Amino acid sequence: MAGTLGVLFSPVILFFILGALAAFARSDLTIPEAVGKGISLYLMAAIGLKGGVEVATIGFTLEMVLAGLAGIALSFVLPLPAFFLLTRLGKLDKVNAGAVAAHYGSVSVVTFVTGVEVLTAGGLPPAGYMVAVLALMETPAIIMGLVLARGKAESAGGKHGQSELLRETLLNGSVVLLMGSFIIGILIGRDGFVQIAPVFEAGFRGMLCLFLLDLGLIAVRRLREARSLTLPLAGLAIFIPLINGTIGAVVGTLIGLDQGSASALAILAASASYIAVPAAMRLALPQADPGLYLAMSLAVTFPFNILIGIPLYSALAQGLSGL
Amino acid sequence: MAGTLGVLFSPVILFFILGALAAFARSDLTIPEAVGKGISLYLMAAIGLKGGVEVATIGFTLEMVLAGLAGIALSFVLPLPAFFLLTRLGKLDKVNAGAVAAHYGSVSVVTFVTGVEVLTAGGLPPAGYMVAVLALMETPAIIMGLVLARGKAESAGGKHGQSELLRETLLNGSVVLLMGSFIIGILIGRDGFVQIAPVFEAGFRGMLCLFLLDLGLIAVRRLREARSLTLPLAGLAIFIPLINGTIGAVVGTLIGLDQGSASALAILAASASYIAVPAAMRLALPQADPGLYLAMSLAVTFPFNILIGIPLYSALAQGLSGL
Amino acid sequence: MAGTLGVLFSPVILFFILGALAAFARSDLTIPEAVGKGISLYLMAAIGLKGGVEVATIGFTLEMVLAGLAGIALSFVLPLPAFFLLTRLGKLDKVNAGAVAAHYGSVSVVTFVTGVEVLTAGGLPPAGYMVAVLALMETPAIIMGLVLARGKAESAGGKHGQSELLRETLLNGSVVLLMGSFIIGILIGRDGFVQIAPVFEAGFRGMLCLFLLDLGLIAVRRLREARSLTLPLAGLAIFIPLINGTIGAVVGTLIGLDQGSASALAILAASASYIAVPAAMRLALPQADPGLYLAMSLAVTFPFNILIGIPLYSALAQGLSGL
Amino acid sequence: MSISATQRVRIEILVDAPLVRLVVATAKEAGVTGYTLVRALGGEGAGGAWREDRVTGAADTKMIFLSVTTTEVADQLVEAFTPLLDSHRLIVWRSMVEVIRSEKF
Amino acid sequence: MSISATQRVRIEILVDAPLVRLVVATAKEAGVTGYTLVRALGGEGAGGAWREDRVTGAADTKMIFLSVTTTEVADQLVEAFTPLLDSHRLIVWRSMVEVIRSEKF
Amino acid sequence: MSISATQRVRIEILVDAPLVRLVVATAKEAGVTGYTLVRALGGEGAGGAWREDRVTGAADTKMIFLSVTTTEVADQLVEAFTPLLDSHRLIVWRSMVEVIRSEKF
Ligand SMILES: Nc1ncnc2c1ncn2[C@@H]1O[C@H](COP(=O)(O)O)[C@@H](O)[C@H]1O
Ligand SMILES: Nc1ncnc2c1ncn2[C@@H]1O[C@H](COP(=O)(O)O)[C@@H](O)[C@H]1O
Ligand SMILES: Nc1ncnc2c1ncn2[C@@H]1O[C@H](COP(=O)(O)O)[C@@H](O)[C@H]1O
Ligand code: NA
Ligand code: NA
Ligand code: NA
Repeated sequence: MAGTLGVLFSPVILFFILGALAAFARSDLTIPEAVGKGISLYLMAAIGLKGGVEVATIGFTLEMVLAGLAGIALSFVLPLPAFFLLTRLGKLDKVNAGAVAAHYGSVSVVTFVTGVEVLTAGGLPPAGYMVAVLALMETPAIIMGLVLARGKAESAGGKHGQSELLRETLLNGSVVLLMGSFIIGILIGRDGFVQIAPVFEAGFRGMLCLFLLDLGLIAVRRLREARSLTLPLAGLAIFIPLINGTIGAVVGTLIGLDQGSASALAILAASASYIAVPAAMRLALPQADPGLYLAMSLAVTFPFNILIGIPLYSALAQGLSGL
Repeated sequence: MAGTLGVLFSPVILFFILGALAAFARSDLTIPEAVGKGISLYLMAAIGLKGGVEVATIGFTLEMVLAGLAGIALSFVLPLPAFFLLTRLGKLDKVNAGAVAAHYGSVSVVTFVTGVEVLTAGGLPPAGYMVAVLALMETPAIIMGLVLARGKAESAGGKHGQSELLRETLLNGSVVLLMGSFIIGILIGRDGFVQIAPVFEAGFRGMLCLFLLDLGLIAVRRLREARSLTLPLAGLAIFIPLINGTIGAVVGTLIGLDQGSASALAILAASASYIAVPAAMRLALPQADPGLYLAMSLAVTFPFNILIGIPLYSALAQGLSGL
Repeated sequence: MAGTLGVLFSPVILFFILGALAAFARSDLTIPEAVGKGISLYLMAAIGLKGGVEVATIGFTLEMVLAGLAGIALSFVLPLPAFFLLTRLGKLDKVNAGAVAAHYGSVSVVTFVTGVEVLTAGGLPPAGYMVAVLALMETPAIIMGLVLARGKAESAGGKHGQSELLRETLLNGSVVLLMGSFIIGILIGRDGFVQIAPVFEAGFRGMLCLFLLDLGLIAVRRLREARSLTLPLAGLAIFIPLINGTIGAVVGTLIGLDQGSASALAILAASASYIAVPAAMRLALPQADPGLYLAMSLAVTFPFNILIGIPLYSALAQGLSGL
Repeated sequence: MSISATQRVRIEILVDAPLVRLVVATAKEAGVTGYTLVRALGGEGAGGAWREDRVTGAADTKMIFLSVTTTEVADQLVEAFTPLLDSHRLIVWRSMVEVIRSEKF
Repeated sequence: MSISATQRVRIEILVDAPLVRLVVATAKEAGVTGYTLVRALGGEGAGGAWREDRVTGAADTKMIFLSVTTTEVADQLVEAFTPLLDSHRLIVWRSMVEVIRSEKF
Repeated sequence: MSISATQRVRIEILVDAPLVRLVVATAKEAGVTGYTLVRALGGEGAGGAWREDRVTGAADTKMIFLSVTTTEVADQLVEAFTPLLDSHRLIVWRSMVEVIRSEKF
C-alpha cells in the first residue's frame, strides 16, 4: 500500500482531507477544543508508550545515541538556513524570522505519528527510540530562534528571564507527556503494556483519524484568516520543509539508521512545530506575529507534509540507502 | 432478543432510561457538553464509515437510488400533514407550526443509530446505504418548513438570504461528517476499515450507551423546563411520529426494500431532528420559540421513539412485507 | 506481580507518578477538565456495570448483605475517631473537623478502582458486589459529619434544609451513575455485557491510566496551593486512613468476606472522598475551608493510599484471614 | 444617550459551583427575573489560588452570576446576600448600565 | 483619571449560538472593529431556563458578544439591533469604560 | 446607593493564553490581591479573527483577566502594563463599580 496514491487512500489521510474540505466550504463542523486537546494528549501518551516498550524489548544501542545526537544537532542547525531564507526571500524582520525559524527547527508530533503510520503500512516501521528523538528535537530550535531574533549580545530580561523560559520550554506539556510515557513504556515493557494495549494500541489509528479531521479543520480555518501570509512566505512554508527533509534523510542515512528510522528523521526535520514553539514564542518574542507563524507551520507546512512530504522524504531516504 | 421487552433490556436503552430517571429525580449527574458533543461526532463518523464500507462491499444497486429518492420525497412531504395538525389541533401560528413541521420532516441521527442496533440485534440489519438516505433526509424538510411558515410569496431577505441559509444547512456539521465518513468508507472499503475498526466498530455500542445516558438527561431536563408545551402539542409529538413511521414503512415496502431497510426508513420518517433543524430554524425563523420545538422533538418524540416507536415501526414493516 | 514494588511498576500507578512529577516541576501539562470529568464518568459506569454483571452471574448471597451493612456502619462510625483526632491533634474547630471527618468516613471511587486493579493483578479479585458497598458508603458519613459539626441540637435551616441536602447527596451524580450502572449490569448479565465490553472492559485499564495522570496533576497542584494545611493535619491525613484501613480489614475479615473483598473493604474505609463530600460540605457547611478538606483528602490521603496504602491494607487483610 | 435607554444595575456575584443553586434561589426571592451564568477559569484571592476543576467535587471552582436589574431589586439582592458574603465567601460588585428594552429587566 | 485614558462604551449582547454570525455581521456593518465572544453556561429569563448544550442544535445556548467602542458606533449598533431585539430575543446593555490605547477602539 | 457600598475600579485585560502568567505576575507586583480569569471563545480585531483553540500552541487564544481593585492600584496596574500594551498586544479597559465588602478589594 506504499506509494503516494496508496497513502491518500489511508483513512487517516482521508479524514484530514475531509476536515480541510469542510473548512474550505465553511461548514460549521467543529470538534470541541477540549476533546481535540484530549485526543492529542492521548496520542502523545500512546506514541510514547509504544516507543518505550519497543526500546525495552530491543535494548539500548549505539544507533539510538547517534540518532538522539543527530536530532539535537538538527534542531539547533535547521533554523539557520530557514532564518536566512525568511529574511531574504520572505522579507521578514529579525524578530519574525527568528520566531518562524524556531518552528521549522522544532518538530510536529502529529506529522511524525502520521509518518510512522504511513511507513509502517509501507513495511518500513521506524525504530521505537525515534519517539525520544522527537522529544529531544522540540526544544533546541527555540533557543536558536531566540538567538537569531535578538542577536547574541542582547539578553532576554523582563519578568520571564532566559532560564525561566528554558525551564518552561523543557517542561512543556507535550515534551513531558512524550518523555514520561516513553520512560513508562521502558519500565513496564511488553508484559505491562498488554493490559493497556486495547486503549493505547488498538485504538490508536481510529483516534488519529478523528484528530486529523480536527487538524484539517483548524489548519484550513487558519489559512482563511491568515492576513500576514504573503505568497513568498507561503512558498517558503513548502520550500523550507523540502530542504529540511532532505537534510534529515541525508543525516539519517549517514549515521547508519535503517530506512524506516532515516525516513522518520527526515520527516521530523521537515516538520514544523505548532504546539510547543508557538506558546514559547508568544512569551519570549511577544512582538512576533502569532498569526504568521501559525499560518506557516500549521496552515501550509502541516498539510503539505501530510499529503505530499511524508511519501517524498521516505522515498528519498530509501533512495539514499540504496547508494 | 427482538420484541419490545427484549429491546428494553438492551444496555443502550437502559442507559437512556438511567439518564431520564436521574434527570427526573433532579440528580446533578451531567456529561460535560464538550464530551457529549465529542461522542456525538464519533457516532456520526462511525455510522458513516460503516455504511460506506458496506456499500463498497455490496456495490451500487437500483434499490439504493430508490431509497434515496424516497427519503428525499418523504422529507419534503412529511412536514405537510404535520403542519396541518400543528395549526389545527395544536393551535400554533404559522411560524411556529412551520418550524416544528420541519423538525418532523427531517431526521434524528441517534434515533436511526439506536434503531439500527435494535434491528441488527433482532436479525434484521438494514442496508449500509441507509446512512446516505439519513443524510439526504436532513435538509429538504427545512426548505418545506420555511415555505409553510412564510407562505410562498414572501421572500426571506435580511442578512442571511435564502441561498445562504441553504448553504449553511447543506453544510451543517452533522451532514458533512455523515456524508464525508460515508464516502471515506466507500473509498477505504473493508480492508482499510480493519485498521480503524477497534475504534469505530468495537467501540460503537459502548459509546452509544454513554451518549444515550446523556440524551436521557438532556431530554428530561428539557421536558421539565418546557413552558410552552401544551397537552395537545405533547400529544401531537407522539401522534405525528406514528403517522410518519407508518408512511415510511409503507413507502419502504412499496419500493421493495428488505424488511430491515424498510424498518429503518420508517424509523427515519418517524424521527424528529434535534441537531440540524433547530439551529437552522433559530436563524431562519427567529420568532419561532426554540423552547417549543426542542421540547417536542427532543423531550417527547425522541424518548417515545427510542422506547416504543422503534419496535413498533419495525413490527409494522415486517407485517407489511408479509402481505 | 503482587507486593509493593510490583504495584509501583503497574502502568496505572506510573501514570499517577508522572502526573505528580509534572505538577511538582511546574509543567503546564493539563488534561482539559471536561475530558477528565468524562473519563471519571466512564470509569464509574464501567465499574458499576462490571460489578452488576458479576452479581448477575453469581447471584445474591448473605455475604453481600453483610458487606453492605458493614459498609454503611463503617461510613457512619469512621467519622467519629477522625473528628476526635482532628479537633485534638489537628486543632481544628468543630465545623472544619466535622467537614474533614465526613470525607474520611466516605469513600474515593478511584482509590477503590485502583485497589481492585492491584488486587486483581495480585490474584485476589474482590467480589462484584463491592461496587454496591462503595455506593452505599458515600452518603452516611456526610450526615455524621454534619451532626459532629453542628452538635445535635442545632438544626440546619436556611434555603437548603436538612432533607433537601440529604436528597442532593443521595442523588449525587457519582452515586446515581455507580448504582445505576450496577443495576444495568445485573439486568443485562454476562450476555448483554459482551456487546459493550470492548468499551467498558477492554478499555478500562488504559482509561484509568489517563485518569490517574490527571489526578496526579490535580493532587500535587492542590498540595502546592494549600495554605491551611499544617504539618499535624498532613500527618493526620496519613494516620486516619491507616486507622480506618485497619478497622475495615478487621471488620471485613470478621464478617467472613474473602481475602480480596476484605481488602477492598479496608481500602474503602481508608479512602477519603473528593467528589461527593466536598460538594455537599460546601453547601451544608459553607464556613468550612474547602482548601483544607480538599488538600487533606486529595493532595495527601489519595496519593498515600495509591502508592502505599493499597498494598498495605491488602497485606493486612491477607494476614488477618490467616489467623 | 440613545434611543429609549434606561438606567439599570449590572450586578456580578462570584460564587462557588456547589452554591450556585442557592445563589439563584436567593436572587429570585429578591426579585431578580433574569440572570446569566459564566464559567470562570481560575483566580486568586485571600484564600489562595484555584483553577477550574470538574473532576473532583470542585468545591472551590467559581462561576460568575450576572444579572441586570433595577436599583430596587439590586438593593434587595445586596441586602439578601450580605449575611452570606462572609459565611459563603461570595464576592459581589455592581455598576450602572443602560439597557434598551427596559421592560425586560 | 489615569494616563491617557479615554471614554468609550462597553456594549454587551446576549445572543443565541446560531445567531452569533448574524450579530457579528450586523455589528461590523455598524462600524465595530473589534469584539470578543464569551460562552455562557446557563441562565434564566422570561422564556424559561436554559443550560449550555453543544450536543443538540443548541438553539437556545447563549453567548456574550462584548465590544468596546465609541459612543457613535455604539449608538449605531443599538439602532441596528433595535429591530432585531424582539424578533431574535437579543438582550443588550451598555456602560461607560475608560480605555488606554484609544486608537484601538 | 446601598449598604456600605464603596467605589472601586473594575479592570479587564484581554490577554493571550501563553501570556497569562506574565500578566498575573505583573498585576500582583502592581498590588492586585484578587483576580479572576474567564476563557474567551473567539473574537476579532485589527490582527484578524481567532477562535478558541486548545489543540495547538494556542498562541492567540485569549482570556479575560478581571480584577476589582482600588483606584490607586488600578492606576499602578495601567502604568505597569502601558509598556506591554503594544509589544504584547494587550487590550485593557476599566470602569467604576460599587463593592460591598470593601476590605476584600
Ligand atoms: N479583587 C478581585 N477581583 C476579581 N476577582 C476576585 C477578587 N478577589 C477575589 N476574587 C475572586 O474570588 C475568589 C475568592 O476570593 P477570596 O475569598 O479572597 O479567596 C478568588 O479566587 C478570585 O477568583
Ligand atoms: N436581567 C437579566 N440579566 C442577565 N441576563 C439576563 C437577564 N434577562 C435575561 N437574561 C438572559 O437572557 C436569556 C433570555 O432571556 P429571556 O428572553 O427573558 O428568556 C436568559 O435565559 C438569560 O440567560
Ligand atoms: N474593541 C474591542 N472590543 C472587544 N474586544 C476587542 C476589541 N478590540 C479587540 N478585541 C479583542 O482583542 C483581540 C486582539 O485585538 P487586535 O490586537 O486588535 O487584533 C481581538 O481578536 C478581540 O478578541
Ligand atoms: Na523540523
Ligand atoms: Na422524520
Ligand atoms: Na473512608
